[in-house]
Amino acid sequence: MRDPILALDGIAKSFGPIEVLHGVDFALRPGEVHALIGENGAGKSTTMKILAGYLDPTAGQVLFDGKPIRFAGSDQAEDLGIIMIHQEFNLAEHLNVDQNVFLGRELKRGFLLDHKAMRQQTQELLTRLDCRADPGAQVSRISVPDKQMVEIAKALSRKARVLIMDEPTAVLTEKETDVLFAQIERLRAEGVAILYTSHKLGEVKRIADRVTVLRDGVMVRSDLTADVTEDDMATAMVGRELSDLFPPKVMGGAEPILEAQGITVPGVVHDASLTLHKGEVLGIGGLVGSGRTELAEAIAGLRPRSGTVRLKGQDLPAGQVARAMAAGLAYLTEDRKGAGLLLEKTLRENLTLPMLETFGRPLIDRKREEAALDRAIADFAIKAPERGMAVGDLSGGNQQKLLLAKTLLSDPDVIIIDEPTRGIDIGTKQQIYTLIARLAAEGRSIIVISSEMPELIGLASRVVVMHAGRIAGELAGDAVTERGIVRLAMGMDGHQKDGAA
Amino acid sequence: QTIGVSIPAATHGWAGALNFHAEQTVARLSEAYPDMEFVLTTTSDPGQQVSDLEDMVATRGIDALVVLPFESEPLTGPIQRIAESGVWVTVVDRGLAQEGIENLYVAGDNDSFGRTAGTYFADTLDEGAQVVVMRGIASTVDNERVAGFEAALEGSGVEVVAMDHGNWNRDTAFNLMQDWLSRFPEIDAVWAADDDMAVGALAAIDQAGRTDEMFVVGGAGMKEMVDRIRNSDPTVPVNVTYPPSMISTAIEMTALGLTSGAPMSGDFIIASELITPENAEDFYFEDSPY
Amino acid sequence: MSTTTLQQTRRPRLNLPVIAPIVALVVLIGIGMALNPNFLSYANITNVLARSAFIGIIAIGMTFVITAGGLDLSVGSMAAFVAGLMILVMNIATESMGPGLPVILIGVAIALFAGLAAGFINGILITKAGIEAFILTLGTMGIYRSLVTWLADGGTLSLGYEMRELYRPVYYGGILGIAWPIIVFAVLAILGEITMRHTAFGRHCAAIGSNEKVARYSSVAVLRVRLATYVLLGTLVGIAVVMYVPRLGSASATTGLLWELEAIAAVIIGGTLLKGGFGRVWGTVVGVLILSLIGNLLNLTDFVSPYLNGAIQGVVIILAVVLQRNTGAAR
Amino acid sequence: MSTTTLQQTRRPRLNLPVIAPIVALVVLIGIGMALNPNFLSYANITNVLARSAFIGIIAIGMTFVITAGGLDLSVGSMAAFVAGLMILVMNIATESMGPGLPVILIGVAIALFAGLAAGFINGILITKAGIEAFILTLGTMGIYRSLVTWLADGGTLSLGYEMRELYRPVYYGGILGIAWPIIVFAVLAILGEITMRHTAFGRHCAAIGSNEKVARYSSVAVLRVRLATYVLLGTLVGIAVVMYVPRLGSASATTGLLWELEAIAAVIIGGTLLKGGFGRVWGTVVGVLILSLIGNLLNLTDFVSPYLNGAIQGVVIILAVVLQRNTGAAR
Ligand SMILES: Nc1ncnc2c1ncn2[C@@H]1O[C@H](COP(=O)(O)OP(=O)(O)OP(=O)(O)O)[C@@H](O)[C@H]1O
Ligand SMILES: Nc1ncnc2c1ncn2[C@@H]1O[C@H](COP(=O)(O)OP(=O)(O)OP(=O)(O)O)[C@@H](O)[C@H]1O
Ligand SMILES: [Mg+2]
Ligand SMILES: [Mg+2]
Repeated sequence: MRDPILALDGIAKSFGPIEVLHGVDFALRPGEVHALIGENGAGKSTTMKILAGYLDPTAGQVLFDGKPIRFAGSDQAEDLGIIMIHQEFNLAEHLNVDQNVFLGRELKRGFLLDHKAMRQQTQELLTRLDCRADPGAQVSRISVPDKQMVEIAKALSRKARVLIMDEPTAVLTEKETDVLFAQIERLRAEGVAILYTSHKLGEVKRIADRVTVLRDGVMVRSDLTADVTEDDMATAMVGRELSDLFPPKVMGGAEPILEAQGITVPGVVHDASLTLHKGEVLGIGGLVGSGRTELAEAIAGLRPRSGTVRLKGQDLPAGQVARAMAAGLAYLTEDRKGAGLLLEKTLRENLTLPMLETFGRPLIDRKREEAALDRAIADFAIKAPERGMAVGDLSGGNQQKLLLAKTLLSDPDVIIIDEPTRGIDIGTKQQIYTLIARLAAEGRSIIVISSEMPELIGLASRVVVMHAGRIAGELAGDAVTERGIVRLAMGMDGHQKDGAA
Repeated sequence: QTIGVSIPAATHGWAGALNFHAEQTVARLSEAYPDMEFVLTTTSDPGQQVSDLEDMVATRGIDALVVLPFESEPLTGPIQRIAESGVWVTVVDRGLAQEGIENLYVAGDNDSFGRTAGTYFADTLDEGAQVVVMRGIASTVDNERVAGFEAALEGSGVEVVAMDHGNWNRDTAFNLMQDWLSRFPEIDAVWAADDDMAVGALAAIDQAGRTDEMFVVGGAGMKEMVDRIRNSDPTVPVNVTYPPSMISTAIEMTALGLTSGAPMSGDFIIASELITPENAEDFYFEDSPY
Repeated sequence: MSTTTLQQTRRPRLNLPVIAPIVALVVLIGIGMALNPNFLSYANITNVLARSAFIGIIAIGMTFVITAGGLDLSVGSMAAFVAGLMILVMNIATESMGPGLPVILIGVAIALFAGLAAGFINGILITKAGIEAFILTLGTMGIYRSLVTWLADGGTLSLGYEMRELYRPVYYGGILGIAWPIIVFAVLAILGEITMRHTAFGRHCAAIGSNEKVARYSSVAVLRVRLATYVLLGTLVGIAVVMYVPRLGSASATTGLLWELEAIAAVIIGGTLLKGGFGRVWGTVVGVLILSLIGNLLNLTDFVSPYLNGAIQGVVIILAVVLQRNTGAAR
Repeated sequence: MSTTTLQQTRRPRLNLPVIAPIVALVVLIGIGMALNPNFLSYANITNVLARSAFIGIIAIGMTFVITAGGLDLSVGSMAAFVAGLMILVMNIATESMGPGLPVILIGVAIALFAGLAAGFINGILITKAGIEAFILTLGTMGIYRSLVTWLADGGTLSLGYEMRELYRPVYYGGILGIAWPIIVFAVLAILGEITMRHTAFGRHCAAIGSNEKVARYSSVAVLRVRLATYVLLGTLVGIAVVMYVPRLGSASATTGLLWELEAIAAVIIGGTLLKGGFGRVWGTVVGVLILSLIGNLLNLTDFVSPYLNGAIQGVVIILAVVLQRNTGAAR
């Protein structure tokens, strides 16, 4: 075994009075893929940021090539070849894709920027990642998974000796994950040390050489991946045995509650229709960019659209979110940071934002808000070191839980959840699945949009698959299989609507 | 034939009156001389005034220019060039930095404006009397007036205890006066170098209930002030003229010079007069907005 | 689960940013006391507070506009225009119905309505036509300033003598020795603070200023709330004018000059973020008082040269903010 | 795969925002031609372009500051102060060494250095002391304005007669019939556009304005770049002064009044985002020309009342922006 290139020795880290890492020892070796797993808020991102020079440890040492080092900042770490992909998007929205990829390390010809070279190299990187985003497109206009691929491209464009990736696959589908893993394999062969986190334990098992489990800021165990099973990992993370991930499916009634007819969003969704029944969990599958999010947002009144949406027999006007919400329709966005949460605001302010009117008029009843937050924290196992902290300082998974709590606060009859468990640890995932099943059992109707195939299969009794902005087909009951979904998503089964077009 | 008129924008009462008179005169003369065109521009800084003059020459082809320079120094060069191109130039109020550029000069006398007020203070007040002075917007005009005022006080034993800029603005003057009233237990007189400021000062004195203690002398002969003098208000005993209507005189004489060819050149200096209860009637103009 | 960690910090530690602008204020008051014994006199304090009221009332509205990510440069000229209009209408009304309380009521109604309408125009053009607030209000600033100059024919619009006497007490009078402008300012400040902190409207302003998209996705009526901030500001300008006109009974082209800058400065000194997302009305009040006090202090003392007043003012404004930063970052 | 939907929006349609401000400009020029045949005369065009140069040069720097998420309200008074200082020093130099080219060179050096230093002071206080740019530059605006008033003793600082004659050609002269200010403005505009679009500095400004944290994480020297924008702006103010002083040969308390607003307005009319993240220098140039033309057009004709000039100006500014929005949103 080669000597570690980057290591932590007795690292502790506190934010204000709260210590989140308590004496972490850890080592990364060249040519090894090391997975760091743990519950939401366990301290994975914090550990990684210390490794990459973004944060200073409160105590302990960072060792680079065996020698203690104190990074003056992330630039110094980057100069040494330590590159990190952040869990949260780290792109300047106003700039183009290629401008972001080369930000801070622009290619120049003499004094001036070499636009052509940068665009070309960006294109090459994206092609290598099988990403179709246009290098000249403004980042604010590309989709969430594309942004993630751009981030990966940005990291790959740097000459890395150590590559640290914080949940790179959370927003990717399996196909893109495969592309990413191929790149990881290549880097491993080149002798790059790779650190990687994911809540998808299957992936960890597949790609990692070594897996380290972090729980509540302490390393609980570190093994060769070959020696442990997924179940072992889950148990070590959560600290208890996990039963079946998915609860038994709930069968919906036959009474339609939400009917969308001929929804068209120019350029992205074409003539899509679907029906949701009372008490049903309906899945929407499809590849990245197939228009699932746009369809959901159009239904929820967040985008201009043509076509009709009927909720409980009542027409919902286009472009009026408040009306849709008042009628009992709630939408959980996939873009947590851009559209979901106010990152500088506290948990309480975020939680009650959509429903403020119900917390007292004209004055807001602070006590009721606090009570609602208490409930949300309990129901969704939100782990916040400080109650009054800014949401942006929560761990990624806990932000997702808060967003879920916020969306469900209005007690909606119909819930559209776009990527429900993005970045959520396996223990909480199970809780959320149980919650979804419970909501359905209570007679609520749920649409789940997910890029995680097992999630669709495990939760939904019926799955609608989109391809290139159209509904490619529908699967129900036993026909809901991975193969079936993939075939439709790839546009291989020319179904009714696709064939007609 | 075209006459260009360039004056400062109505940023305080006196300039407002100037605008009023200029506009009235232009309207009147446009009727009297049907073939004569007028271009009236107002400016808020010297740079813009130069731009306006450039535009008049380049696009309106003016034959005569009536100009009240915002500041003397910066306008001297540009006006000189216009004069050299053969355009008749009438300068109003603020003389240019160089002699002999203009054909006609119509002006008030800032030194006399301050001196007249100062002389009144020196004559009326006892030795050791305490006076506060409100200056206008920092400018050459203001400097000349204050210099005249101070020169007149020289040797009289009247003491100027505070002096600050009221910017020819009622509100600023009001605040300033309020604070001076808090600061000085005794004030015998106020010189507000402009009637707008006098209005503010009087309101503050009135509020403090110290009307009997002091008098206020403003300047430029605002209607309300003249009215109070007319009625022998002890708080407003006198005023000093600085007629904004001088712009009318200037425009009229220029127009006359252009049409009749009569020799209209020369200097017309309108010295400041002291308005007293005795002569106040002569300075009260019912229709004037000022 | 992790409830143990939650409880321990429920109450924030002694909140430094909360006291910071107050510290700046206290320092200024201390300087004032040292400079002049009359500084703390009843008359001086009343003067300073009463004259702060106009800018103060406007700045309260500006706090909401800025918190919601907007800006309004037109308030100064808007105030001048509303004042001019109010005086004009009151003079006309006096002619036809004689001086009396009804004329004042008409005037007040006109001022409030004109302010509201002006705010509405700004707001609707910003929200519906989507014009950048800075540019739009720069434009309306020029327009209102022009209109009042035109209304006044370049001069001054003055309230008739009898009406002025009748209306005077609204600025100079008061109850229990407290002048009306101070009372109105205080009441509006308290209402403003409550609105900002304890109502859905205030919360929505902060949400919009923080991230408009998140607000929209959370079914906040973004355009409506934003429009409301401008209407509120316009109405407050109207109220400020109602308190202003009785002071000197006149309005001219110079009325309200640079009030917009002073109001915005007060808001920011008070700790509201210029980029929006966080605002506090009480901070704005402190900011207004700081600005007023600087002027007062300068008038109460002799400096080297009156030309340098502006420089001292500038330095103190900067120091006030620095002090705030160092006592504890603004928020 | 799903390439069909993708391709159709890959190439943006004919880039409307690019031509939008130009459309506004063309409309204004059309109006000018209709109003007065002399509008397109060589003299008038030279006049308009040359006088745009001061604000224009400053606005180029302001584009960088705003793009990087900053603001500078002090440029107008800074220009006045630098001009005053320059004249003062030149007068002193003339006394000791007689009029001549060396005096001009000294003056130019002083202006550039003073501008650079003033920009540096603004920049360092904003970046290092972390004072909100709006407040800091509001403070320095007051300070510089005071200082120039004080230097001029309330009046005007004027260049000695001989020096003025010697220095005049820098504004009024030119080569090939093109006036120097126009040449300097054009060269700086082109350099500015290149810097913004084709250098790492310009790119970094946009990145900082878009998301400071991202820029920092991408190892952009955020503080250094931001400081550099203010220094650049200050230096450009110095250059503007070098072109300005020969025009009037003097500086006073009113020099450069409201230039800051005009410069900021030009930048925003040009399509730069006030909140930062995107800027374009050529747009700023168009914005400056639009503003200059409005003033020129008003002088070309007689309007109802000079009092209403400001109103017309306001309306046109708003219309220019609306036109831009409607021809294709200024992104
Ligand atoms: N800047 C900060 N200020 C205060 N607390 C913070 C800050 N950053 C992180 N924390 C806290 O530190 C703890 C660890 O967070 P971290 O982001 O490392 O978790 P994680 O293991 O990456 O979780 P996830 O799987 O949800 O991403 C969390 O409780 C988080 O709220
Ligand atoms: N504002 C926008 N402007 C232009 N194109 C957009 C915009 N928003 C989304 N798109 C494009 O529309 C297509 C559909 O995106 P959408 O987000 O609906 O995909 P999806 O099926 O939900 O997949 P995922 O959620 O995994 O990204 C994508 O190609 C995306 O790049
Ligand atoms: Mg994390
Ligand atoms: Mg999606």
